[in-house]
Amino acid sequence: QDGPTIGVSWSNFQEERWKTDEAAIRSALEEAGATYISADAQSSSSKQLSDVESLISQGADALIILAQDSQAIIPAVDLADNNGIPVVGYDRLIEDPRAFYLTFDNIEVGRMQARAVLEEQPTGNYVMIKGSPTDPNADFLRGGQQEVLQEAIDAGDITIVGEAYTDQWLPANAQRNMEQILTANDNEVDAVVASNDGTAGGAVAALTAQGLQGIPVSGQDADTAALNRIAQGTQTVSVWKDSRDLGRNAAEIAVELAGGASLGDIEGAEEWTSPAGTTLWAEFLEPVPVTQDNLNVVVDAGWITLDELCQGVQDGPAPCE
Amino acid sequence: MVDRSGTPLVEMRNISISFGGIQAVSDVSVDLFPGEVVGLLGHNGAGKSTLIKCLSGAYRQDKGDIYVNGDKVDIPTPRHARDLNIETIYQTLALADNLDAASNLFLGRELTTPMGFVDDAGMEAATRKIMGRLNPNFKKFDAPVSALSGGQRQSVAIARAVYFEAKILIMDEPTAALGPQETQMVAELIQELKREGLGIFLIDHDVHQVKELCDRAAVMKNGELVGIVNVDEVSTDDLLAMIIAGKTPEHLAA
Amino acid sequence: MVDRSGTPLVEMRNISISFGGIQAVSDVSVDLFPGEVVGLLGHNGAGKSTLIKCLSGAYRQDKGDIYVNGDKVDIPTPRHARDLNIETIYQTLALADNLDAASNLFLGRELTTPMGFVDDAGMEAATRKIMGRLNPNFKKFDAPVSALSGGQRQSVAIARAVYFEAKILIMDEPTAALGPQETQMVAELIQELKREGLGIFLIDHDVHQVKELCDRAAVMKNGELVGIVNVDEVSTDDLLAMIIAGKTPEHLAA
Amino acid sequence: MAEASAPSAQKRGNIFKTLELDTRLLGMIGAFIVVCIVFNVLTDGRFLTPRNIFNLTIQTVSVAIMATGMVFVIVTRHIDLSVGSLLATCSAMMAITQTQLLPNMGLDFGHPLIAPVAIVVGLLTGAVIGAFQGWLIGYLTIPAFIVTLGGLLVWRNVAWYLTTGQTIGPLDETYQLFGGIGGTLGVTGSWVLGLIAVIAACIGIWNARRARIAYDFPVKPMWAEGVLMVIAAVLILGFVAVLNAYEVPSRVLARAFEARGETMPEGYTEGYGVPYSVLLLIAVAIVMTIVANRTRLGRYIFATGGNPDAAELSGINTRLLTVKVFAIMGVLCALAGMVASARLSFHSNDIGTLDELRVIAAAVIGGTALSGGMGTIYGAILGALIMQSLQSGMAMVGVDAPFQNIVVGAVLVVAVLVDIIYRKRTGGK
Amino acid sequence: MAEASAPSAQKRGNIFKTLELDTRLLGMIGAFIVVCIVFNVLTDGRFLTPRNIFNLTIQTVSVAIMATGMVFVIVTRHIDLSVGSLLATCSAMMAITQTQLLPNMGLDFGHPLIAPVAIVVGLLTGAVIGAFQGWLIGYLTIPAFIVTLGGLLVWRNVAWYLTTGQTIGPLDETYQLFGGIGGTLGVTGSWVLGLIAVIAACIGIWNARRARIAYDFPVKPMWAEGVLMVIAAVLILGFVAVLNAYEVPSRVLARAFEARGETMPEGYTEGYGVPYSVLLLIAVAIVMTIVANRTRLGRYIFATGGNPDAAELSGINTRLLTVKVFAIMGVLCALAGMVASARLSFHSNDIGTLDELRVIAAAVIGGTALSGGMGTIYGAILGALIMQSLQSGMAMVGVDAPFQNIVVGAVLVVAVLVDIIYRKRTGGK
Ligand SMILES: Nc1ncnc2c1ncn2[C@@H]1O[C@H](COP(=O)(O)OP(=O)(O)OP(=O)(O)O)[C@@H](O)[C@H]1O
Ligand SMILES: Nc1ncnc2c1ncn2[C@@H]1O[C@H](COP(=O)(O)OP(=O)(O)OP(=O)(O)O)[C@@H](O)[C@H]1O
Ligand SMILES: O[C@@H]1[C@@H](O)[C@H](O)OC[C@H]1O
Ligand SMILES: [Mg+2]
Ligand SMILES: [Mg+2]
Repeated sequence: QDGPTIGVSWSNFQEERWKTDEAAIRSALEEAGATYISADAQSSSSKQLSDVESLISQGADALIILAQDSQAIIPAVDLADNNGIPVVGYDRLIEDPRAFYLTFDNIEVGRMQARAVLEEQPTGNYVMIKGSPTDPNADFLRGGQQEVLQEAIDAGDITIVGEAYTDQWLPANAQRNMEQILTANDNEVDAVVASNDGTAGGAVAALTAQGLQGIPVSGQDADTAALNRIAQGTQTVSVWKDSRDLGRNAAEIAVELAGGASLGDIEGAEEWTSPAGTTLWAEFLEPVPVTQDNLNVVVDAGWITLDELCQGVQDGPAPCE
Repeated sequence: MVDRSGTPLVEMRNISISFGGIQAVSDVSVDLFPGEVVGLLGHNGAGKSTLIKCLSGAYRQDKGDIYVNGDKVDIPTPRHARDLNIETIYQTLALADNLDAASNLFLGRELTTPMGFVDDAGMEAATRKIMGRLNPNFKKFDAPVSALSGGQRQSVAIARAVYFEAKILIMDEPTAALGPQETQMVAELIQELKREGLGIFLIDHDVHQVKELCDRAAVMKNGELVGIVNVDEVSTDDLLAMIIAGKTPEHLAA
Repeated sequence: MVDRSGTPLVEMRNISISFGGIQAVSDVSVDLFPGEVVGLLGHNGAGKSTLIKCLSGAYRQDKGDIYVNGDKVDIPTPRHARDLNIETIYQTLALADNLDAASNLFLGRELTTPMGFVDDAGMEAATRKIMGRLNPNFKKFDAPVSALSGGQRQSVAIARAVYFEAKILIMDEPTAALGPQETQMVAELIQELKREGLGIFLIDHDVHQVKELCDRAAVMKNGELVGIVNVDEVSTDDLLAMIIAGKTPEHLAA
Repeated sequence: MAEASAPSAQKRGNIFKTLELDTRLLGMIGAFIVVCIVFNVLTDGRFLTPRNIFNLTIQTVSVAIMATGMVFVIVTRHIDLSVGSLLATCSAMMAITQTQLLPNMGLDFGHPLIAPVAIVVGLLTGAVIGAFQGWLIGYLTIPAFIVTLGGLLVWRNVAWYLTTGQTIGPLDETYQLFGGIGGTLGVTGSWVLGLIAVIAACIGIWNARRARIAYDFPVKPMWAEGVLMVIAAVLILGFVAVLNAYEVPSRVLARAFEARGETMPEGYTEGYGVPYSVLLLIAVAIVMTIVANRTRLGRYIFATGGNPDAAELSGINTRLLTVKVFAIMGVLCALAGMVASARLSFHSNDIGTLDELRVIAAAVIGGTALSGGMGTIYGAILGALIMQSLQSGMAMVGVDAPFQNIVVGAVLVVAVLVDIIYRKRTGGK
Repeated sequence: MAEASAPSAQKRGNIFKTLELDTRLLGMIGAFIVVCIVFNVLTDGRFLTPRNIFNLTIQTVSVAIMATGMVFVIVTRHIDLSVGSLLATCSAMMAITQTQLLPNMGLDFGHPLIAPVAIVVGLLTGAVIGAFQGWLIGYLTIPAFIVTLGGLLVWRNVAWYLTTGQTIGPLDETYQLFGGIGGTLGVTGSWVLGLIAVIAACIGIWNARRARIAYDFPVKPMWAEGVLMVIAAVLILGFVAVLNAYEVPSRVLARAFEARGETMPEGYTEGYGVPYSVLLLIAVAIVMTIVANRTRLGRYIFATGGNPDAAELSGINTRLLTVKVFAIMGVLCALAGMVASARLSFHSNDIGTLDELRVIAAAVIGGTALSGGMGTIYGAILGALIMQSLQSGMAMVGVDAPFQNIVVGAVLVVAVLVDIIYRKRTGGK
């Protein structure tokens, strides 16, 4: 093959969503005649640096990096730069102007989660199920959620009665935390803002045990199981970051950059300044909150089959009726 | 007198075994007849234990063959030795320190209740009986053997080997740690087993005891066989001379 | 004859120790003078090893006191015993199986080069010398002691205790696993150490040997002291009677 | 039996001695009670409510089931780092069997055969993988640490491939009964069960006495046996009473009535009783304890752990034994996977992550010595319960996750220290 | 010395025997070479390029440094699960010392004292925490597994609190020199170092011979000693040559010239040479090997591992020894943390995560027996290298990410199996 070789460094492939991203990147690269190579850092920023070194040793012409850590990845960017290889920061921020930043806006994701829950349940006791304490996205999300809820909190409409990080984003940990919060509050809980679909699943399992299923619960990633829960009415919202868009865009940008384009040449690129003050070229994709009102979106987009979506749903919302 | 006209119970022929190039046993042949006690003598490190471990399945000889009742046999593991009715008291005793005396005595051959569970009470009862014969002072039936004195441990190891119906018994310094009374009881036991027609290999450093208990004595030095003699035809000094000098006086060869 | 007029080298007074409620040693008193060998006799499990372990720092008595050279001492660990020049040959030998003979012999007291590194060559040379005196057939200097025969291991343990300038030597069945020649050499060694003025506690089941080597013999039964006798004044049968029956014939009490 | 850490269980207090209770057990129960009381104070009495005790027991089940198997593994001087991953593979097999394979073969969703078939598939998977690892360890003599470290990497990703990385669910309704709160015996059922257990315990104590008398062995005084029986009865019935006292939330009841087209009578209440998952754990505990103490297999496991050479020389096939031990571990991983995924009501990719540490820790806290030869099943279960109480208690107190971990780590060490000191006090030298 | 797994190293081939090379070492090197060759074929020769070899060595350093300490820990029959977390705490201490504490105390960024002070703080932290854990284990007799499992939870989160969960950096420039590619000896320096090493090796071999002759012990024939010296020289110089062959990218050189206001001559090249981090590892390896083989401390470590009771009865203070061993482990964690964070040029929260498994695996692959008493420093380093080669190699072959892990797991097991089979073939019974 004479097209460029694109190296992708994943942070932790075990999380459900990345396999869709991978498929999208792969197929876009194939279209462009490029070769796909990859490595999985298994949640370790040190391993990720080694991974990038070996991707470069293998002759990658451009890199797509899903950074485990937004700063500890900088030596990898140095290395790429020294060898004249462009870098696309994928989904998570890389705090370095030499990397192109392509993402969904995570703070916005947090806002969308809180907004959807607040709309359903404008008053009462809230529980915040946060992400992994070691993932910077967890705090971005939490920040966005707080922005939306602040006003209602200040007004005394809602009270946060429980808040917990979820080690490793594990659903089982979220379930246990939710159970303990319910016990501590004698079930006086009216809404749950969970930071992704896995933790939402754990929270819903704990709620169901108390007959509380049906109170508003948020999530993100549009996991199959979560969309099914939305159809069933046990989850309110899953913020859908269509990773196929993200993947395709990343692949296209990487190929362009490998061909010698400069960061600013990329279509849709804008200059953006990170909270830490780094100015870099970025492109933001719009996340879509999926609720019972717009479940059609995911089916129409071919993200999920109607069967999967409506499994076990009786007289649910469109398109499951 | 032992009848040595039939097929021997055990015949070890030209056994050699080495560890890392160093010859521990070289070209040793020895046989054993039913109702006979053959003593194995030799200095420390002469190769006695190594030799009999080939018979007990703990080691495998590099060269040489073993015949039991005239049939050539292969003894790759201790289990195979048991199947051939060969029982061994190892010099290191080979006890599971965390288990009690009864569990050790029946290890690998537990008594079971009709429902297939191990019958601890039954085994303890049997253990009390046999230990009474070997060591009347023994009372620690519910302690792990790690809490026993050296001699008590040795008694357990002896009991284990003699309780089951062995045809061939290997005893590697069985009385080394025993008190005088306990030693005497083991000596009587050996006599009794001999009468029952067992063949016994007895490794012992005490030439008096060997003269008293054994029919023949095989002496080893530095891994080689010095000679095999009828104990009736030699004095203890002859035996000592063989062990230390490593030569069989000509008039003695059996 | 041993001079017993001065302060004894060691005095153990009214020592008691129990394990889980079972009395292993109860109220035993025994003393030892310079240049004297005191034999400890008794059936298996009588409490001999447990008693001397209080002196060697391996156990701590529940009751009773120990005096060394007339001073009351506390021996909480084996290190304290070493500091009092007490050396012990344990029945279990207490060797680090993964190390070679020289490393075991010098364990805790390694020779070092001027730069502070352990002097392996020097220790091996010293080991060769002393083992030559104890066990002329011993040649395995670069194998871990796990590869040694039972008697070879025992030789290493003996060498370790006698190499350093002990004042008090405890030997728990030192010749149990030794061949006749090796046993003889240890016997000679004991005589020599005695002449040098050491005090020796010797645990041994062989009453002949005790009569030959010891000045006095203390007999224990079921944790209690039966009596202490001058060996010159008793026959081996007297000793056996004490061990088995547990009573000192009246005319014998020392 | 001697294996129950007898060497250190000496010189006990007088009553304990007469009752012949294991000081090790008492020490651990003591440490556990301290933990509970502290949390109860910190949570204003919420920790020791029936509801939280109920939660605790079901949260413990999955790890506790595996911990019983880990006891055997560690007693034979091995280790198993692959349990979390193996759990994931078994869970994935069960999930795809029930949501994809069987429906594709024509069994509709909700068909009563789905759950049992799926479970059998899972158990087989666990047994085969476990046995395979045991074979590598026993016959090819590769250290267990290496084999199961390899397994940790391999099986987690095999699970990933089985599900192509997707969360699978919702799982079959019957299957979900094993998840905990969704499937309980109910009040009456639980009382019946409790009574049966009390009777069985009394018969057990009595039979043991009779056997000793038959052989003329010394026995405890009658009153001591009586006290033991009463203690057993109080513990069993107390436990049932607590689980029964946890009432089904009225919302749940109301919905149930609604679904049946009835209306709920005023003031109607219902208790949960013993969850099936806890029942499963109890069954596993009993079977494993019997295996440990009353079968040859168990005897050989402890003998091999005490002195592998002696076991081999005694004619025990220690290689095959290793295969069996790891096969048992595999089966228990499958059971644990069933409980874990039924509890979540779906199979997620990362299920069981880090469970290897929890399971080994439970066994070690429970007194299993890493040097082999010593350990008890009940100890491992208590260990799992202590670990879980720490974690749940912290979650309830509502401290930060990072701080929680610090406290859990510290309390873990202190709890074991308390146990050690207690045993030194009461035990021998 | 006997500790080098002598019991199994028997009956060797003739040449090996005369050369007195350790079959264990040869087996592992064999397994390593097989891994390298296979990957080289699979990657079309990219695996064995100077560049990748350079990468491999610097990737290995951090884990290898800790693995040398883990050998001591495991040899004394303990385990340390806290190394990854301890690394994180030490790294956090060093990071905040250099970016916050010292600058606040008036030392400007870039001040030459910053790096040394920060490193000393880190080493102290490691030593103190390690010693504390050792005290809990040695004096309070809490099992090492429990103490260090607690440590795993505690220190990771202490690190989190020290940095309030933030990534800290960029770190001091001098400090970063220890990171790998950023700090190398250069071509000339490396050759000089290589020559010194060769001379030292020859003198060492010669002195050992002289000592044996002095005591009239048997010695190898002269030709064998000569062959050994040649082998040593070839290995050392070959390694230097490979690292020198990896050239600095021309962009980097051009920039450097530019910065100095010069222009780069046409065709100018420069090699990297030996990185400081690798130098550090070599120094650690030498010191630890000397400690293991030539000091009392090392002797006592192996004696205690071989038979703790015997060691105690021989008058060794095994409790204090435990404290020392864990303190050494702590210091090595700090060194490893220094290398790891310097390499990232930041301290990140997740630094060292799961390193405990890697480090223990490296030691075990390197022949350290979990049952104690046996292990070698060079083995552990080779083990770390094999692990790293597997991971990097798999990443290079370019298969699916989950599949990579499956292969790494499987190859790990196979590599150890190859080693075992090789040793059985050449070794004794
Ligand atoms: N596993 C082994 N590895 C290496 N060498 C061994 C091993 N077992 C025994 N040897 C060596 O083989 C020789 C014979 O040992 P063996 O145990 O057979 O002697 P023995 O005659 O029984 O001596 P003892 O009377 O002391 O018990 C000794 O030199 C011993 O060091
Ligand atoms: N660590 C221990 N724990 C429990 N009981 C012990 C322990 N050590 C010894 N005993 C018991 O104490 C008693 C005395 O044992 P000891 O070893 O002192 O006997 P001994 O006289 O040396 O016997 P032998 O001649 O067999 O060596 C025995 O009944 C033994 O079972
Ligand atoms: O999409 C989420 C991602 O943004 C976060 O970083 O990790 C968990 C995922 O669910
Ligand atoms: Mg022998
Ligand atoms: Mg004794």
